[in-house]
Amino acid sequence: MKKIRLILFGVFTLCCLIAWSMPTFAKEKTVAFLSLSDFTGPIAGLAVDIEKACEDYFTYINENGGVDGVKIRYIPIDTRYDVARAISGYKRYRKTNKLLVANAVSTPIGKALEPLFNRDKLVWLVAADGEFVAHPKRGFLWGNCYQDGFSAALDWMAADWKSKGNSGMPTVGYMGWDSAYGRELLRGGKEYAEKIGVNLLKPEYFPTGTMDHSTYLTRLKNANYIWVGGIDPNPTNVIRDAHRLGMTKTIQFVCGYWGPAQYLGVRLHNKALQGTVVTVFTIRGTDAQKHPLIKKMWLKYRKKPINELPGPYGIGLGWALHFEAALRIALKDVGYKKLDGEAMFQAYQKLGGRDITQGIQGICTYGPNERRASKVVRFYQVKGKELVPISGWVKAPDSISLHKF
Amino acid sequence: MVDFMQFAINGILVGGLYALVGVSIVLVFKATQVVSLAHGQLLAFGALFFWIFLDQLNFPVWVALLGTISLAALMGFITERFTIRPLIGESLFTAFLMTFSVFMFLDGFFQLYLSGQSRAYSPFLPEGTFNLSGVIISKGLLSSFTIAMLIFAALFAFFKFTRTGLQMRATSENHILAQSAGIGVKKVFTLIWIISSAVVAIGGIACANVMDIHYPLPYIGIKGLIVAMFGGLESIGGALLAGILLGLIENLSSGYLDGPLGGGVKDAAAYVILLLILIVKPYGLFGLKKIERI
Amino acid sequence: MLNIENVEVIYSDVILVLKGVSLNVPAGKIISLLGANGAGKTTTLKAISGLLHTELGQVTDGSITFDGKPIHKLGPEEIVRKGIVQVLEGRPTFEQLTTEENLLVGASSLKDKSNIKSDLDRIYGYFPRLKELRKRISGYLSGGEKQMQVIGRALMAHPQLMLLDEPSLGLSPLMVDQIFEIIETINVNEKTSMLLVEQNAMVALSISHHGFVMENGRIVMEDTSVSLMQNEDIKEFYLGLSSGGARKNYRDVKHYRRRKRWLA
Amino acid sequence: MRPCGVFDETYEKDIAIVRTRGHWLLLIGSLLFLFILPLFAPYYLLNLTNNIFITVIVVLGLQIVTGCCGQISFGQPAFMAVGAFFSAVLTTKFGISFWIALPLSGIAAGLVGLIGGAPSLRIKGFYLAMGTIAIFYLTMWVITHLHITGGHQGLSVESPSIGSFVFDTDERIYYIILIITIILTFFARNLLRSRVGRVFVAIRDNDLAAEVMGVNTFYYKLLAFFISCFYAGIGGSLFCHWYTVVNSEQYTLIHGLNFIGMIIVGGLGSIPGVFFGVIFLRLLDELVLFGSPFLTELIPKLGIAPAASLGVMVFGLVLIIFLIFQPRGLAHTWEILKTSYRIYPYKN
Repeated sequence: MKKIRLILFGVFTLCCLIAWSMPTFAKEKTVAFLSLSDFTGPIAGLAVDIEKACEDYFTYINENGGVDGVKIRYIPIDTRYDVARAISGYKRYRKTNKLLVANAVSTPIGKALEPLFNRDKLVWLVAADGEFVAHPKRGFLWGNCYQDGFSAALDWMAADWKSKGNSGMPTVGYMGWDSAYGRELLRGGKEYAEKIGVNLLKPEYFPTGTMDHSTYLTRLKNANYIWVGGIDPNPTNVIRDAHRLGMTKTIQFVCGYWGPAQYLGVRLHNKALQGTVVTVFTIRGTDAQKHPLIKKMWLKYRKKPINELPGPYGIGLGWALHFEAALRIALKDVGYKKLDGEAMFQAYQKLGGRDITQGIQGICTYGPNERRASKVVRFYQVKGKELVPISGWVKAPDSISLHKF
Repeated sequence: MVDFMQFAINGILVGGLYALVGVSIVLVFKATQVVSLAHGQLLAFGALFFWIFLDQLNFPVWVALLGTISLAALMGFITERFTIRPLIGESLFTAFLMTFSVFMFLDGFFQLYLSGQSRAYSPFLPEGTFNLSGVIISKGLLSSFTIAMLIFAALFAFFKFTRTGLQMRATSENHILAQSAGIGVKKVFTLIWIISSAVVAIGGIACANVMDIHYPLPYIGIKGLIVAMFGGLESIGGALLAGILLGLIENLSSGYLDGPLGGGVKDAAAYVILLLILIVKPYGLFGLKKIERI
Repeated sequence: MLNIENVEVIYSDVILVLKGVSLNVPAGKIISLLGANGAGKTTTLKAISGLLHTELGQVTDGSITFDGKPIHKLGPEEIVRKGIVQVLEGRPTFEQLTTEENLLVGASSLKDKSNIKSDLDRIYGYFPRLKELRKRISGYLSGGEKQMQVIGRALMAHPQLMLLDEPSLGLSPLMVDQIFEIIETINVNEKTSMLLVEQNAMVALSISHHGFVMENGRIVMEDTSVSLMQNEDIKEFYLGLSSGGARKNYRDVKHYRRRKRWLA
Repeated sequence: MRPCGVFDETYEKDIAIVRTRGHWLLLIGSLLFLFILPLFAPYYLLNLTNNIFITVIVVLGLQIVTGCCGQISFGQPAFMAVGAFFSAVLTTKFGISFWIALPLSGIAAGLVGLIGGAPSLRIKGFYLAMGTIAIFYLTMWVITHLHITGGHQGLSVESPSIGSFVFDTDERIYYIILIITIILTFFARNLLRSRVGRVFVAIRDNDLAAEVMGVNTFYYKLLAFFISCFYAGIGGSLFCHWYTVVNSEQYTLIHGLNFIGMIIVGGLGSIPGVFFGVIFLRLLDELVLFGSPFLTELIPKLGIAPAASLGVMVFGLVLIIFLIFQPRGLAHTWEILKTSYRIYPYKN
């Protein structure tokens, strides 16, 4: 017994030493991309796929000699959606050689780390919170912001309502997580609904682990359209419950970019999801499967059939492509030696007006006072077993200016 | 009125599943006095095994079910044998923390297997709905509720009429006395963990049928804990009633209070009621009041 | 039949309770074990029945053999299966179970389930009162009824040796007589050996064949019951029969010296 | 640690915290070390020590109510949140200085804690633990649905400052956290040696017996809850001013379970045990946090999600092994070490 204890203690100390003395891998010219993401927590369902895409593209770049000879070091950290862990993780890696960009997957983490990122003069990426657009600092959004997507969907609903021969404006219900993210969409989205005259019902917020959503749905039964927030498979389950209640026949369900993904919700509960519309800032479904870069990355590094492509894979490629483009600009401007977060920040601001993502997202709009990667969205609908496009790139209305942040 | 019925019926049907999770915790507590968090993971793994058997290996439903139950029982056995057994004689606190550690350990495996993806069963319960004058009852939920009730009936019969059941009831009352009467208490512990894991695995299948196998599935274990406390940690019937009540309270509160209070009432209301009940009846609805002597 | 040799018991690795106890119980006999509180009588019984483990105690030296086979390393349920049943002190019952269920629990160690019905009838034969109470939750029984139930439960296991821990504790004299009468009957009818731990030495010695006296973890005296009853010291300390009449100071001193001699 | 042959001759000596000259040297030495730590420690290590000290404050509170008074509480993160939000609201919305807000937030959390402790009048053991989980959810629900706390969005907070000196880096705020930790540790240590501390232990061991002996158990249970939540509130306030942001999603039930884990790993009822437990679990957590990126760099084939899951697994596994081999906590090992030092030449 004593011996076992001693051995265990030894192993533990050894592990500690290894982890602490972990070298910073300063071999060749490298730059680092830090991703504080959730691999084992509530948003792992989609975050993992996105991170995989990012990792794949960086591997691809490194295998082909890097960006002008500079290799990219990708550091993923599992935060488990916990702010303290994220901060700890960031501080551990903040002195990494040429750390240029940190990515914060989760609204609270982004907010908590904002002052640190700003002080360290880093570029940081964050999901889609309007606050960062309203008060632009050094943070850049992955795509457009949540409320813009919601407003674009409201526009789509109004048009769809008219095209079906109805007069006036539709009644819209809103369902979301009972969290900061769930409420973010209405900070601006609500004002936009008032502006265009859509009748927005009282929003419903549900806890993340809810088994039965019928109470929320029942209260929205008079709506013509229902927007379902939350991260897949949550929206899928909501719509499935609605399907059980027979609501999918009369009500059109619309989701955001965290909504039903091709290989997740759509495949698992295909019948219930028929006709559901998804609003995204990247290409999805059949479009994504046809896209040459996505296809290449997926087949090369994941080695699975293309029809198993997870929906949000394109988002991660978006991060990587933006990073690559900005790195090229920064290297040209200041060279590797002087490369730092500030140079990268300037480079990111110069990305606007170009098609960086090869059509995965719309034309880039990053600029000195603009933090949205693009201002366009695309609508997809579940038809049969596929997620098919029902529109081209549509300009999303700017609803940030309507809300007082 | 139709709304009320709809809320109530869905609440009861979901509550039946909560009850199943709650009773598995009650079983373990009754025999071993250990409050278990590990059951959340046993539940998730039950659901996962069933998915592997049903959708990966394409076994018929009953084979998959048998396979799941035996694997879950094996997991329960291993958990008891290697983590709880060495702690016999230590404080119950420590045992509780052990179940938490087991939860974390298994959570790693669960996340490893899921790897961010979720899974859903290909339909194996009847689909579709009944419509009772406006109130819609899902056949899937109804049949999982029925299964839950059947398991409860089986548990009642087992404890009332079989010799092993009698021995378990005796053990749950007094370990030393049970030993002196020739009951192999350790064997009973193992057996009760096996039964309880099998029950919770079935609960897991039923829950996963409603909410898919994904990240929050193990956290239903906490709901089970509430049910167990609510009904009283020693009472199987209490767990049944408490589970159904919990489902009802959740649905009715979120049905009628979400509007005025601004959302997210579902969890909070259940806890308010739990607190109130504990204050009025400190040992749950049907828990045994321990007579304390100095 | 049961042979204890030089047994040492230590609780939680530090407290030495039995310091080399030796005694033996011949088949079919009643043996009584007397001693003051804390002498180690109950510990001796628990060492035999294997219940020590649950209280962090362990047998560190010596041996306990039953029919020639060592048993001190077995678990309590295996020892019960070998035919040694302990009736615990304070007549604990399974309070939530009915009387009949309590008796059935007693039969847990039996592999053969076919005779259980007749066993029940046999117990009801010894204790007709229990038959009237068979459906009653046993938490509500009176002390004497509980004691009957506890002895009945032990009998269900068909013991060859019963270890009785203070069956008279807290019972009225009438009840004590009744219980001991039944114990004697059982001994005669079933040929069950008994190891009887008692404070009430008078009653214990009256039904037993042989007696041991324990003091501070050691056996200090051993004789047949008849001669023990005649022993001056036993009379003094356990039977409460003082030959010298009124207590005087010098007698106290003498007591002290006698006790001293025992402990040496 | 007292060497062999040193005995107490008076009662004062018997209850003294610092007993020998060696103790004084050790104490002053380690304090000195802690005070000059920022001069040479890397930035990251300071982050860790800050985190550890704040957790120590919170867990000290938990040790008082759970380890010493026997009332299990899972609600500690909620009381942290109360302290954090109270302090945040006071400083941002009312312009009150951090130095006043800090003790006030402790008191506010303590008062909310009284509500948490109220059920202990009737319920005990795991039922009470469940009650505290209920209090946890209710408190968090109220915090997230109030307007003044910023609801789910939380608030941004200023760093504390004296005049123009702003404690805005880890090195600077380290001193605030360190001093408060030392004060609170000393207070807890003294509390447990006092009459109140003995009453707590009496209640833990047998509250009925304590009551019969004339102790107003309910009052003392409430007192224990108040002190414990006061600690949590102070911890929460420090936490929010250190991170300069406060958000309800920082305080989850899993943290509460972890805190309980810390006192068990450290040893129930022992003040040094708190330090052992917090340091052990925090280091383990950090190790797991950095283990996964390390693994992915070492074995790129592994992939990121599996590496992260391995981390969770290792965390659980180490805890399991720890509990099997030392279920009484590190404080127990510490006691054994101390004793063997004390009886050193005479050990058999």
